[in-house]
Amino acid sequence: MLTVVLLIFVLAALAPALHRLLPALSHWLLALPPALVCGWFALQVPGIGEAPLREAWVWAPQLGVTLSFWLDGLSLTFALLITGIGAFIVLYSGGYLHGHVHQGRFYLFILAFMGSMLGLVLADNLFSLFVFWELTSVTSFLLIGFNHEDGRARRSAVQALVVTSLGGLAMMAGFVLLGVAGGGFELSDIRASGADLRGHDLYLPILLLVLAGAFTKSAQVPFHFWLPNAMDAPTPVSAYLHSATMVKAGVYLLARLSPTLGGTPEWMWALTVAGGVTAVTGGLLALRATDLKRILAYTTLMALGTLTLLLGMGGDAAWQGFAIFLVAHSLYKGALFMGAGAVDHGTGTRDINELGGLWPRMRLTGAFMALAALSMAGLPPLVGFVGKELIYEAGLHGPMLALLAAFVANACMVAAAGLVFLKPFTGPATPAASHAHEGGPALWLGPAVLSVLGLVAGLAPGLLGSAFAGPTVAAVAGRPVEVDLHLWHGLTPALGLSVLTVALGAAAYLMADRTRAAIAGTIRASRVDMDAAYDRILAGMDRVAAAVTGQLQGGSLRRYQLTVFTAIAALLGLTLWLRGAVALPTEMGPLSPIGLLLAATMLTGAVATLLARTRLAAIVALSINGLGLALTFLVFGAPDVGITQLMVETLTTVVLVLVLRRLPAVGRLARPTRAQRWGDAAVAVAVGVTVTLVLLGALATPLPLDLSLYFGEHSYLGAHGRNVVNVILVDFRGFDTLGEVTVVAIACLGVYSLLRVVLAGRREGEDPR
Amino acid sequence: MTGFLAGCLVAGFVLLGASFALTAVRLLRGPTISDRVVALDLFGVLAVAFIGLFALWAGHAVFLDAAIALALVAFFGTVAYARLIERRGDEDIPPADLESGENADGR
Amino acid sequence: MAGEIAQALAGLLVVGGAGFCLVAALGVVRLPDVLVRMHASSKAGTLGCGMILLAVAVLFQDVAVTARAVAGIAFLVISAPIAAHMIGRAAHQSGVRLWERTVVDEMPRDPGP
Amino acid sequence: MKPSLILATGARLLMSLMLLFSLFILWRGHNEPGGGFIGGLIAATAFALHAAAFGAGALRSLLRVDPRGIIAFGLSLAILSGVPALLQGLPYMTGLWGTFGALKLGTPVLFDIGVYFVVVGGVLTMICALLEEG
Amino acid sequence: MSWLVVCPILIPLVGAASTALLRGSLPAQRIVTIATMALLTAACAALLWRVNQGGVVALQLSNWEAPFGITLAADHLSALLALAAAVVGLCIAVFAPADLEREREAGGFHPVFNALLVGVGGAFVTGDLFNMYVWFEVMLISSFVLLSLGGTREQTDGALKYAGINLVATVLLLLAVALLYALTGTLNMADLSIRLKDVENQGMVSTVAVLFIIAFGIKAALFPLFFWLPAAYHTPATAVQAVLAGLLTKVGVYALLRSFTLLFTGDEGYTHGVLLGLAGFTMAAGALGALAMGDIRRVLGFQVVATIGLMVMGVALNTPLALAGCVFYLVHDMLLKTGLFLGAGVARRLSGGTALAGMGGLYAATPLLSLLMFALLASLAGFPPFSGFWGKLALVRAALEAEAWVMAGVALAMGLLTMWLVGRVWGEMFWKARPAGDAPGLASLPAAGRAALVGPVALLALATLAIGLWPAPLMEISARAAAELSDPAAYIQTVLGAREGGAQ
Amino acid sequence: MELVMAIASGVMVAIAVYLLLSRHLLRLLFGVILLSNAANLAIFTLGGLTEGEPPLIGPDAEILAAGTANSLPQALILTAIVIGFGLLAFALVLVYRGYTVFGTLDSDEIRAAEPVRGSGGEGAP
Amino acid sequence: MSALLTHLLLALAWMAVNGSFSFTDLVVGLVLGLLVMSIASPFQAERGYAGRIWQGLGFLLWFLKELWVSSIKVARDILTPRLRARPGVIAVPLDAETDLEITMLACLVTLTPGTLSLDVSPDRKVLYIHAMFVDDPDAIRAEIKDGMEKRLLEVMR
Ligand code: NA
Ligand code: NA
Repeated sequence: MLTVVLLIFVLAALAPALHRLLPALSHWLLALPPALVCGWFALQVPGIGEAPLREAWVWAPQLGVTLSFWLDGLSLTFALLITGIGAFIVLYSGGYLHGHVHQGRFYLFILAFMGSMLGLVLADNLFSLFVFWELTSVTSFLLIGFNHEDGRARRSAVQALVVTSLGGLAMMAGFVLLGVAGGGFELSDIRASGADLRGHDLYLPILLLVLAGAFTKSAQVPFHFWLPNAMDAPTPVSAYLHSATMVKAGVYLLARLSPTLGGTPEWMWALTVAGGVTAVTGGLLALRATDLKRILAYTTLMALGTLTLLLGMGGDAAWQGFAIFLVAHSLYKGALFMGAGAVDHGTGTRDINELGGLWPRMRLTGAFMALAALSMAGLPPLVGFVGKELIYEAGLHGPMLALLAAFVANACMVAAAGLVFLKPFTGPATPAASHAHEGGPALWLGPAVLSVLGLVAGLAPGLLGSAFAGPTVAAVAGRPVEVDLHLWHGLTPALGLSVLTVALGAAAYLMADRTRAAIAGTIRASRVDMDAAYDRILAGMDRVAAAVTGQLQGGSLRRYQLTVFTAIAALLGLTLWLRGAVALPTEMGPLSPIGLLLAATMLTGAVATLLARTRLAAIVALSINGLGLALTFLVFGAPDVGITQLMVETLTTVVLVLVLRRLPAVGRLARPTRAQRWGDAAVAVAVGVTVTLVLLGALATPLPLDLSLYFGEHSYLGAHGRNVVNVILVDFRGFDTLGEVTVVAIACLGVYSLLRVVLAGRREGEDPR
Repeated sequence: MTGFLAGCLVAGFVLLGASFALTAVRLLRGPTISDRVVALDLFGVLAVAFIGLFALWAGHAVFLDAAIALALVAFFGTVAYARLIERRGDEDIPPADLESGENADGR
Repeated sequence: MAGEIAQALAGLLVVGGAGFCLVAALGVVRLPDVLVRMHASSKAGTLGCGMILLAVAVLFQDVAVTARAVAGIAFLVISAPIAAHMIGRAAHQSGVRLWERTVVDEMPRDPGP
Repeated sequence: MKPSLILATGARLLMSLMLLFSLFILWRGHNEPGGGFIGGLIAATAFALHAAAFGAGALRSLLRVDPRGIIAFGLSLAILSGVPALLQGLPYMTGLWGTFGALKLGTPVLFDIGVYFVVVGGVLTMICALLEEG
Repeated sequence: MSWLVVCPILIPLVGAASTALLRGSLPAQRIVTIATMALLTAACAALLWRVNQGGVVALQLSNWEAPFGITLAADHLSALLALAAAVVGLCIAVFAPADLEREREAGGFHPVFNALLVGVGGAFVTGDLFNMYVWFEVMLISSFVLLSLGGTREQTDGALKYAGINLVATVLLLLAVALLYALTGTLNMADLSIRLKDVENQGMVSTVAVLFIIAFGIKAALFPLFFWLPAAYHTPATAVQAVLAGLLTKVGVYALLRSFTLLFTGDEGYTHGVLLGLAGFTMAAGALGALAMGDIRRVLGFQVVATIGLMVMGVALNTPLALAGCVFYLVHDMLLKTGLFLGAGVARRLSGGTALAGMGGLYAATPLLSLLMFALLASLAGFPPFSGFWGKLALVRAALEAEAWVMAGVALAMGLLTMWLVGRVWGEMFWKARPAGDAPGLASLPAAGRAALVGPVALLALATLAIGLWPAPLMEISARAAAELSDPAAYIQTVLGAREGGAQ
Repeated sequence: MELVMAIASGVMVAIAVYLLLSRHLLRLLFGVILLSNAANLAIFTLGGLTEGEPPLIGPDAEILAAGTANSLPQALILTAIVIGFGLLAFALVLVYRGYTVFGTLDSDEIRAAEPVRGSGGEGAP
Repeated sequence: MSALLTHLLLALAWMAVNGSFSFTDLVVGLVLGLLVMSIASPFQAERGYAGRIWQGLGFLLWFLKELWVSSIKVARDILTPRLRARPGVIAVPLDAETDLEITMLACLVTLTPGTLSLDVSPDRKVLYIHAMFVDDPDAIRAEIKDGMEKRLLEVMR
């Protein structure tokens, strides 16, 4: 399976070059490998019920990440949809994007997307799954923003990225916890510990985090808004994204984790409520829209909601419904999207109000769209009908509200089916339809195969049931389930519901404009607009960012210093206090009169610097401080340090003076307020006090002198020098000095360079203001 | 060390201490840069004397090197200051910039 | 080590030197303008400091020490007048106000730089 | 900068003394207070005094080499002083000593001389740049 | 082979001295710098190999036994980071001549750049705390000079703020080192590790630890001490931005990593708690700051801050996984930030500016740069299959396993903000049409420098991809580094017990 | 004596911090100088104060006599002083450069790198 | 003073500060002296010096006497409450010609209490001094010209 996934990725990497070499044939060539892969997966179908396949490679063992794949009924179903529909999509995009400048890049992205999706559904390791999960986010970002100069497309791309990343990151946390609680990161292992997990303290957090990932990816309310916006992508992308990939990832994950996390009240309520609400919302929104692609997008919401709802309800019927509806939806949605794209391609519009009477001009497309629309409406003998019957069957055994939601949603589907097929193709021809034309085989081949497959599956549901549904349901249920599917179940309550559904849907379609107005009015009245909320949240985030950053990083050095010193005083002070570190030295050297004199000298200099009214007065005062310090060093037995301090102190003064020579007296600075000055003083005193306390605390600890004793013993005998300090500097710790002279060298070179810049500025007559 | 010498050294320290204090007064009062530089120059010379005195007190001639070094650099510092005054004039005569900055209060 | 006489001599030199230093400091504080103050600092200070260095030479009675003390004194004696000249000239040129009892000023002041 | 005859004469005289003193300080540093850094500072002060008296241009022509070259030379010397030890299989900067007549010389002394030159070159680079500029 | 451990310092030091000697000839300086960095890379790789084979390597400089002399010591962490720094150095050495104005380059770039790597290498391999201070200062002065080399208004302002805060940090670090000496009487870190446990007043040890948090925190750009970074990092020439962003703060993180695993382990609940809190605020402040900026260089500057928070979180959590994640992320971040700043610099040349509002059109104009920058940006956001993902995963996992729920949340939120940011930046720089008309492609760059400008970006983008696809080797080294940090006995024993072997 | 010196360096730190909080770049530099001095004094004090006995091995001795000053902190301070000097000299010239570019020494008026605009820098797109 | 003398003096000075007078030190001193001179090139003018030593010593004694007398005068003015000083800046025409002569004179004037050399005119013809007790400027001019300058030039020439 690794080979298969890698094959797709390698194909993606080669795609641009291939397209450049053979622009006319590239889509055929590029569609072939996915088709072959699909064939390979198809070959696995027979045995999959008995023996799932597993492969594993070492990836990042330190993190518990293996590149492991697991092929069972569930993943096989998804893999077939992904590669099968994917192959048609690639083919289709060759026709749809023919001649586009970035066609080569498009193949790269869409194939990478395919590979990611395939990896996602095959992955057995939680983190491998997550890697592919995130890859689908990244590649879909590139696909949604494909029309990159269109601001709306960019916004939609970022929106999809942000929303799915939000969930993705939560899910990552959930996976970590899942692995921790479940004792491993292989899904196949975790499944075994499902019972323990459901009783684990972390169960609820894990569930919520994982659901966050699944719900955002699968666009469950309230995260649904990104999905319709993603319609800004080229149609092949929409078709793929909505039918087989991206959005199904969340559903896949829920199904995958159903045996592990499912079956609890929390699971049931979370999924049924989210699924039901999403299904109904999607259905209603679909009826509001007039853009062909948007209508389809909202029906996707409905489908995703329904799938979630089914997983939430659980039970054999629901799972069967899940398995069938999943396939049904993929087939009809892929066909409808590609068909809608062909309509768009042929007429130049997607607005159903501008479309009508296309049938004579686009019979091929119309026929396939009709089949797909019938499936979407849940009418026999198409597979959509089989799926819907199962949904109702499950709903009748589940909560009443769930059934109601499914009913409303399905009715909406009926109406939506009318909107996407009847409205454009029947009735009088509109101006837009007048010059409509059929595209090439690349454009209709996909819809043809998918819609016909939907018909075949509907006519022979048993085939579908034994081949896919059985193993799929088994994977979702975590145990073998007998699946026996029929198109006709007799006169069941579900059939009754279906009739009602069609009736209600037909009514809604016939009163489409009034329905639309009613729904729009309700939505306006409810004031719920998640898309606008997204904008508000992001704008709010931007404002918060600007405000926080403006406060922190306002550009005033003074403020920065104030913050830093406040932090120093606070952190040090608190630590001294909280950790009981304050200690006063008990034994100390005798007071020396000379030392007192020198301390007084230093403090005089320091205070005078503070009070100095002119800069030269300040420099002179600093000199006193420095001189006092030098004399202190000398007096307390450090002649080398003392001399150095003397020289450096003077040299500093000289450099200062040489610079000041060039610096005219600067005009008045704005005067700090009294409050500022008191604030500064408070911070300064706080820092001074804490530093003093720290010093006293250190002085209270006896200082071991073994290092200095060693130096004293070895200085002459081992290093041939009597001046211990110098020997430390050039021998014992000569490496310090090497670094020190490097500092001096670089500093002096830097001064030179900088002054040359100044000089150059002067020559060019640089104006300081 | 005889008591006399010790006494003389103590007296020397006291006198020098007083000298430091007096010089510091001029140093801080100015009023002109030249005054400050004169005072600083004297401060340096006093420090040389102090080091000499301390060398006697400690009985270590090594401090003498420090005294010489100080004399050398103090001289150089004074020359630099003089060059500054030559170029910029005696800046302290007009009220200069630091005063208006932060601490002019009450002065 | 050092003889009593040397110690006594050194002691006297120390007290005398420190005394001169005090005089210099007093002068710098008391005298009325910068040029007059420089009289005190450049002479009394040098003298006082020189005496103390001499005391070091006397007390330690060691060729190396004596040589360094003498070198120090020599340096002071050469550098002090030069320093005084540099400051005095700069001060005069920069237009410091002279004491009101100044009798005469025969030195021209250059126009500022 | 106004030339001063008195300073110029004094500087010439004092510079010799100061350079001598700086070498002395460098030389004695291993046994008494001093060493490459202090010695270098004194030498630099001596040259800087020359520059203060005669101008930076005069100092440049006196030195004949760019002070930045002195820095590089000093740094190289300091680095190289640790290399002989490497050649003998000892850790970098291990002191190696030899006696030449009455002179006892070792690589740490060489290192100190390197420090001396870095300081001389560095301070002079800075002072020259400051004096020349504008 | 223990002499290898001095190479991260000595090789660039020789480079600095030689380029200073060759100041008359710019071509010669360029060759020397590139050769130095290549040699440095090779030596560091050899050192890492050696450490991987035989464990910690220690060298007693000047042949004085520890703790009396200065000991250099390299474990996996040191060798790995030194290698990463060398690679960054090599990239910059290639990039800089094509990027810098000739005058600026001749004005001392080469010696100073080499010296910067001396400081970085020194900080990584020294086993002596005061010696580390010295190398930090070598780094600081070099970065000062590099920052202000151009002398423009922006650069001068940035450099002033950089200096204003970092000069304080220098003194704090010095004081902190001295306080440790006062408490224990030693400077050798291994020795300190032992002696600090015996200090009676453990409260003082904690206090000094907090002082180190502040001092290293300023260097690493921790909240609320990071202001110098967003104020300065965007101002200098691209090559300089990149090397500073790639190396400087990371050395601060290294120092925290070393000191809070080797030295300050006695009061973990408190000291690491403080560190953890600061890390959280750092992530938040950095991520928000990046959002608030409208200039790609400033965005990246704040992103440097944000990722510092993430790494320091790893230090503070102090579990083997957290440390491994931190080490992994450090290496990733060194390469990535260098690549990002370099890439942004190339984009700037094509776009004629760095304000996001004025950029655009690069996606159409230059597929190659788009591809490279996409990889780098995606890695920044932590998307697979790039190296950033694995570091983030390890750190978040560590936080969750340590039950640091809030921190994990902050880290994830920061990740989300970064993803948003990356999406936005990508849209502005690459997707959007350039307001001022079509952007020129890479062909518009001078032919002589084109490869030198794009090559390093490509190398670093490939590196982040390669590590992302094949994380195990780096993760393994990181894990070994973390193991050594968690149990420093071998390090201590090699440093202190090398008295017999060290001379050989 | 150590107590006095510790307090003295604490006072110097406080004054230095006050100066560092100034908007006047020269005062800021003065603060840096004073802060370095304070730190060096603190380190010296932490090493213990011994009056008048430098760590020099006498001409007739082979090892250092007992009771001499602690040598290691001296070497450290010496290094620190020199490093501080290098940094300071460069910072000073940088301030000068700041003046030639901006014509002011008021750090609040030097806002080229972080221009004042609204509350959040230049604002995101 | 000759270059050779300078050289020897420098070598001697080396030995003196070094505190030992072995042959090695002489060699080292000569080498270092040569180094110093090659960079610093002090006075090159060839002048004789035999016999001048006594004259120089005499001058020194005279100078010390002057120093003492005027020191007392200045010290008294500082230490007593009332300031008697009547300062002034006086131009003194110069006979001294060489750099060394002028510099030595200026230094001696400064070292003598009561007078202070401020500057030499650009044409080197006038020495401006500041004096503390100026009752009669011409008297001070004469005092310096006939006393200090005359005696100094006798020694120097
Ligand atoms: Na202590
Ligand atoms: Na050192």
